[in-house]
Amino acid sequence: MDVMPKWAEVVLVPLISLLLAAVLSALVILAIGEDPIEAVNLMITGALGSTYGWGYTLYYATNFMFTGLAVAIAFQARLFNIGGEGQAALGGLGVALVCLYIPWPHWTLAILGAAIGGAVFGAAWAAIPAYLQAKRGSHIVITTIMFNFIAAALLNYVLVSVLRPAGQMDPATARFPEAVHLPTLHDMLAPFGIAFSKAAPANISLLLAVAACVFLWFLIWRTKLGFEIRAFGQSEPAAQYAGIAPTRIIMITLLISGALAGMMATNNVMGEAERLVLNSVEGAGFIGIAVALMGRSHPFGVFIAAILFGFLYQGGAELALWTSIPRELIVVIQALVILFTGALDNMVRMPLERLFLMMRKEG
Amino acid sequence: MDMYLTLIQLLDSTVRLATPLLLACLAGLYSERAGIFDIGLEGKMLAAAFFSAAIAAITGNVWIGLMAGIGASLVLSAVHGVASITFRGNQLISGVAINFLAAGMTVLIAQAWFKQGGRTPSLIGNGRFEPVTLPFAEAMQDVPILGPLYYELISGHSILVYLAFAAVPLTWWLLFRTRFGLRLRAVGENPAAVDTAGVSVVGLRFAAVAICGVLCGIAGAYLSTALQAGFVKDMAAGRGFIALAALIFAKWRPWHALYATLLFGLFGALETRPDVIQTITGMRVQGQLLSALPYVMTVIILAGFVGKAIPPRAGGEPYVKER
Amino acid sequence: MSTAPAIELKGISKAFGPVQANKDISIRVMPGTIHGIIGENGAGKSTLMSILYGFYKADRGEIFIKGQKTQIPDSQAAIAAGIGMVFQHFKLVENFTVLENIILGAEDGRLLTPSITKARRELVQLAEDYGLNVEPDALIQDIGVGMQQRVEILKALYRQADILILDEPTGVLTPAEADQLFRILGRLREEGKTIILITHKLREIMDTTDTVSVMRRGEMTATVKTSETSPAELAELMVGRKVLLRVDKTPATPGDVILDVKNLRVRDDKGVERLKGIDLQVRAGEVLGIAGVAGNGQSELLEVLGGYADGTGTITVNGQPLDLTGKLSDGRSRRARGIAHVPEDRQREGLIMDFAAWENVAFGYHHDAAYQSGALMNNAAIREDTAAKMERFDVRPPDPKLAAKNFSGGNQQKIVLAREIERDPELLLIGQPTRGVDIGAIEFIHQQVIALRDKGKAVLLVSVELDEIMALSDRIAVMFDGHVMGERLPSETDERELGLLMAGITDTDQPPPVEEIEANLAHAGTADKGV
Amino acid sequence: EPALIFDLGGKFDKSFNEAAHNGAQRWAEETGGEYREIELQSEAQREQALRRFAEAGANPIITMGFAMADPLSSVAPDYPDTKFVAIDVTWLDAPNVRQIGFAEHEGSYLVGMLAGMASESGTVGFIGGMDIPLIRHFGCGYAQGVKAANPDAEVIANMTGTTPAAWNDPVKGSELTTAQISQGADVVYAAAGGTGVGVLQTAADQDILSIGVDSNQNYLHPGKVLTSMLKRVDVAVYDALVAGTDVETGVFTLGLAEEGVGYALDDNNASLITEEMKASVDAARQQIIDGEITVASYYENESCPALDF
Ligand SMILES: Nc1ncnc2c1ncn2[C@@H]1O[C@H](COP(=O)(O)OP(=O)(O)OP(=O)(O)O)[C@@H](O)[C@H]1O
Ligand SMILES: Nc1ncnc2c1ncn2[C@@H]1O[C@H](COP(=O)(O)OP(=O)(O)OP(=O)(O)O)[C@@H](O)[C@H]1O
Ligand SMILES: [Mg+2]
Ligand SMILES: [Mg+2]
Repeated sequence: MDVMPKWAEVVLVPLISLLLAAVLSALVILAIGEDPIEAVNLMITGALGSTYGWGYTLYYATNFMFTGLAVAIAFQARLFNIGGEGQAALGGLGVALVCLYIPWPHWTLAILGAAIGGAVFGAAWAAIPAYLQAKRGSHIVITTIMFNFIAAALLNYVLVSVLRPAGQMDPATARFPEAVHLPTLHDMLAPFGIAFSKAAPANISLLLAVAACVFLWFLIWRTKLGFEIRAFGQSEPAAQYAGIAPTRIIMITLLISGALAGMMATNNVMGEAERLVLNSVEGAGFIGIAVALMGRSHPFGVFIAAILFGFLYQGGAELALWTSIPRELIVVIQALVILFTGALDNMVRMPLERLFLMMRKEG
Repeated sequence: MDMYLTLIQLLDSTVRLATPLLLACLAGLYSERAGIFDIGLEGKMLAAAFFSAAIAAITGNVWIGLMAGIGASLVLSAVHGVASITFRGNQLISGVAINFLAAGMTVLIAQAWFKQGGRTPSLIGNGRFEPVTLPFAEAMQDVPILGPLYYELISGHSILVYLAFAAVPLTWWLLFRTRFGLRLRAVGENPAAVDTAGVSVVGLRFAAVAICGVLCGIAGAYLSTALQAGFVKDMAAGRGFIALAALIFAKWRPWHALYATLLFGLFGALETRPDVIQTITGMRVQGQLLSALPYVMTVIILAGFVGKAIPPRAGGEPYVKER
Repeated sequence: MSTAPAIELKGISKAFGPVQANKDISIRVMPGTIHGIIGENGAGKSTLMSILYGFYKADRGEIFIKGQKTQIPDSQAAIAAGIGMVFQHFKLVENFTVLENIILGAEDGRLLTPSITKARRELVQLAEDYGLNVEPDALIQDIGVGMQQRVEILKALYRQADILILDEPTGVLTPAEADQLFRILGRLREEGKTIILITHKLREIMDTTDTVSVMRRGEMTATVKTSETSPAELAELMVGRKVLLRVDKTPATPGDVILDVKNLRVRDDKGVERLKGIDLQVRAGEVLGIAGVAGNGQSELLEVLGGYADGTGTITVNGQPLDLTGKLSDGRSRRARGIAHVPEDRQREGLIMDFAAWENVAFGYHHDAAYQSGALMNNAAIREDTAAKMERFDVRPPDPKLAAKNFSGGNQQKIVLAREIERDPELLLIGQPTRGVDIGAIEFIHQQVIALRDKGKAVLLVSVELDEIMALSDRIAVMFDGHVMGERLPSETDERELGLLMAGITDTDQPPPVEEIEANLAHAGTADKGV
Repeated sequence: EPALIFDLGGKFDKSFNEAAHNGAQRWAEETGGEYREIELQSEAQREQALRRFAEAGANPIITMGFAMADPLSSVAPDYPDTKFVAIDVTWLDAPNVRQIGFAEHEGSYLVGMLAGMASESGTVGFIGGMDIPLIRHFGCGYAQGVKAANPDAEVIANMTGTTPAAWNDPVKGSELTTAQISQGADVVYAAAGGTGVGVLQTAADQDILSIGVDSNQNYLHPGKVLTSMLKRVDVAVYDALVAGTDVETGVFTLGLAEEGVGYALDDNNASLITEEMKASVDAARQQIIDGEITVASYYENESCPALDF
């Protein structure tokens, strides 16, 4: 009994919202004395105008897909996992250990090993808050915030005092061996005769992220577990009536969530930096929250939102590179995009609905 | 070391660290008690910290600065209100957006106004809140036991600290002893009950969000004009999130909010005094472990002693009567 | 006509998006009368009353109160016009006290204490005037629904309403509570107050109203004097066809014992014992009805049997014991043992309101092999199965993809029944099967229960409706305060005897004085924490 | 056209990056030249910025911070005709990179001596930003200087935190300062970026002495800042810009001898530094240059003889 046709809901509403955000951003750019049209131009060509730009956009998007999915799956069970940041950081540790201490013969095996390592470490970091939520009723929001801080301290210790090679000032691990070097989009597309920028960091873990989106879609909408997670999220009393154990669902959901966040490390740690540095997650865990919310906790929505944020990141980097616009402008633009597409969507939807209702009555 | 004096110093530091948390926590309490979740506390504090410092720097009057800080925080509150009350948008998203908006805008404007790299000039003289010396503090200074307690711990804070502590009983009274409080709590539990009783849900929620803005404004001003003498980018440094954690910890109750934020403040104070920890435990605490300590302690306390926190029932959901 | 109508509505229309809930409705209600409104689920009754109360705004139409044209843009205006409303789903703040709920929005002055003092005084007066006893300092979440409803009525009276709207007030009340409610309504009418009563129960209409209006699909189809009509006529006006007002059933032919409960004890999460040693048996091919005032342990009985509360004692099904604690004491294991369960609260437990009908039909049975293809769920198969079930159970609209929340109460209940009964269970647990459901749907639901019994299955029915218990059961057990007070055959008992048993009085030949019965009932009421 | 890549702290961090900014500005004002710049926002942008500037023909490209070493090692070989200048990097094997390291421990040693001499209580403090080896390196040199001036002195050291927020938390900086004061410290040295603003402020408010870092911060609270440990990033950047595409590559460590590090003496702190203090510090400076004193480096030893972390 929807008022609007589905295409309007899925395409028109976000598009108009984005437009509004763009208009407001343009005003801000004008206010700081720059040319908005040129800025937009620069962002679009910089992020989407070349394979190089795409390479960075997709690299960032890969990170956001993992963390966005992590938040999204937890949301399906009505759990608010703010701990993506810490879980991804621990995932980085897992990936680093796997890459450094196992002599991988080939990257194909290494990426599997690293994905498992990252997932296990990320899941382990989610396990304690999950257990506390399920068994002791400790609020997941507080515990995951705390675990982000604890993760930062732990990684600091590990990188400064344990894994840092002697004589290196940089608090980071040694470089991973050449054998675990992941193919970039350049390497992957070359056999097909497609020239893709060599310099961009987007790599095969993009496919892993896309696979995770598809996998999660199947999990949520096509499996018994997903059915149970959604049911639990909608109504705990009903779930109990149906014989769905809350403890089990909370644990499993948050472990999957933590594992997804941890797998992000295959992209930023293994694919890009090829070593583990301090603060390798750089807020992607928090962006994941925005991505999941904007993607309405749906894997495909997350996919789109992640690309949008990848675009903003890369476009913003180009802007900072070629203009004197302060980098904080990008943060403002992100804020406006989040606000208009995520929170003020009804401002667009309500008049549209009225319009469609009128058209229906006349038609 | 003089254990008593050390204790006083520790508690003194606790009070300073707890004050911004307490103000933000009470701010969140009003909003969430009225059913509007607010993870934008951090952003509001930051915006207020900037505008109060900026205007205080320009006018040389910290009170005008405070008003400006409150005003900035109120503007962000209004955005949150319009998004989540008027347009029934997602409250979490709106909060996230506000945090980003504040983080970016403060630096952008600071750079445009002062060209000091997102900082304000240092505040001097009347541009900042000076410590208040309470009556007889000087005279009592040398009285054993009570002297240090009164002089060091109770006296000598900025006026905003006393304001924050006074806000606790005031909040309690407002929530539980006035008509406004009754309605505010009701609208967070069951807005339909308020609506059918002939009271405006929207009006109440906007009022709550506005109070939240005022308190966040004071919290931000405290950071930049009382604790510090100027604004530095990102200076809220996650305190808004810790305040949120404290709010859940306190189960949305004013006095518990005081205890929770004091506890967080104490952990923060202990972190600055590894020597005290060493004296008490007899162990030297390794640096990174020390940084993690407040958070580890919180988790342990949460898991061990605090039961399930049940949020206001209508929290986070926009009030929709027709769809 | 000399006096102006207390309420006159002219040409009220209201649409929710594409749904036309009210179409050009006009109605007049004379002062000092009780006016009934009946109609199928989703006919638009609640919507119309919500408009009158300013909760919704009409798209078109005019409202006259006592002859004056009145704008009612919000509830404030309705209250000012002297209108009070008791909603179908109560609008109370659960963790507030009774007093706080009553004064909410009608406080005197900015401070609470004086308001509360004054309200407490007035409450005593109101309670005396109308026999509306409540505990002013009890929390809403701790009192029974009957008491909650009294609070709602007091809320209206405290605001000096002289027009009172009650939307399905008896849906959740016990017969005794309902009787008491109607006594109160009678007294209010004597005071000159005007009352609008929405109900699905024709007997209530016939017993209490002066006039009655019938709604169908958003339209007002008839308004008649109660004295000039009959239940059968009303039912037909409502549903558009003849309705059987009695359940047609043959005597039972009970077989082996299917369910055997011995010394069952249950504690709730506060540690209070809610079942204090229950013994029960249900045989194949019979319906055992459990009568009782809500909150006397019936819910806990269903929960333990359904696998989502722990207990002690022994329960066997077909001679095999059931786990009462631990991993195998859950809904899934129970279903595997052939126990189906229609829970008391369909919206809270039985359905996921945001799930589509087909997902709800799989709900609880989502492990069924027929619903899988490999590691994935076979959604197409579930949808097909759902369409078939909806067809057989006459669920309207028969659209498997529609979300549960978009079905009317009666149709929601049919979805739950279709899911549970079509499993052909050994034992059906069924709680409050027709609560809030219109008479057309009640007829259908009763037929399905009897049909299952006639297939030789065991049915355990829990209902607070004595009519329903009497009509469906082959044997009746009465529960009070966690005990079974006794068992009766429907043919050898009557409502009076059952009512006494429900009040905890076993010596039904020489009942104690009325005060003692009421005290017992009040105790039973407070034991209930919301149904 | 040269280019300058600031580290994550941003060009207005009041210390390290800002010094580079000042050096570049000075060059621009004096020569009327122009340069490109970017403030990094993420790790992945390090390599990106290098390549983009290199591809656009920027030369030389100046990078700030040790974290650029790794991306430089992969980018520099791809652009052999471009000169790179890497500040705080000394260990790369790349022919077209000018690598400049600073002997921060030596500069810190000198300000440590001043602290040791200025302290009346015999207790001095050190407040670091994020706990990383570089900051320990600062603290270690400082502690050695303190002990050299006053062997009985006690050094209290605290780090602000373990996340990047530790660079921008003046409130915590204040609280740490107060804590050190209550433990008896009457001189504190802040090596903590924006957090240091809070340290210097609180020291001034509570009437003890503070020591600034990287740039000359004496002017922030005249008469209250004992001195600042200078790390002449501005000079290094300025020199590189002046040399332009002819900049000499190789590894350069700028210590006391090269005037790459030092302590600040100006009108603002003239009254705080007595002749004796100046004399003994300058003597020590000469001895270090002459190799008569060696200041132990945390980098080389992974531990500090004068301070536990
Ligand atoms: N808040 C609402 N939003 C959208 N549609 C609604 C809403 N409330 C009711 N409707 C629609 O209006 C119609 C009339 O509903 P209403 O609640 O008035 O029925 P009713 O006669 O009270 O039914 P019942 O006997 O089940 O209580 C329904 O078909 C329903 O789809
Ligand atoms: N918010 C809503 N949106 C859409 N439909 C609604 C909404 N609220 C109610 N309805 C529909 O209105 C009709 C009547 O609603 P109502 O809440 O009165 O349920 P009901 O049929 O009376 O069930 P019950 O008596 O058991 O509560 C149903 O079709 C219901 O699905
Ligand atoms: Mg209704
Ligand atoms: Mg109904």
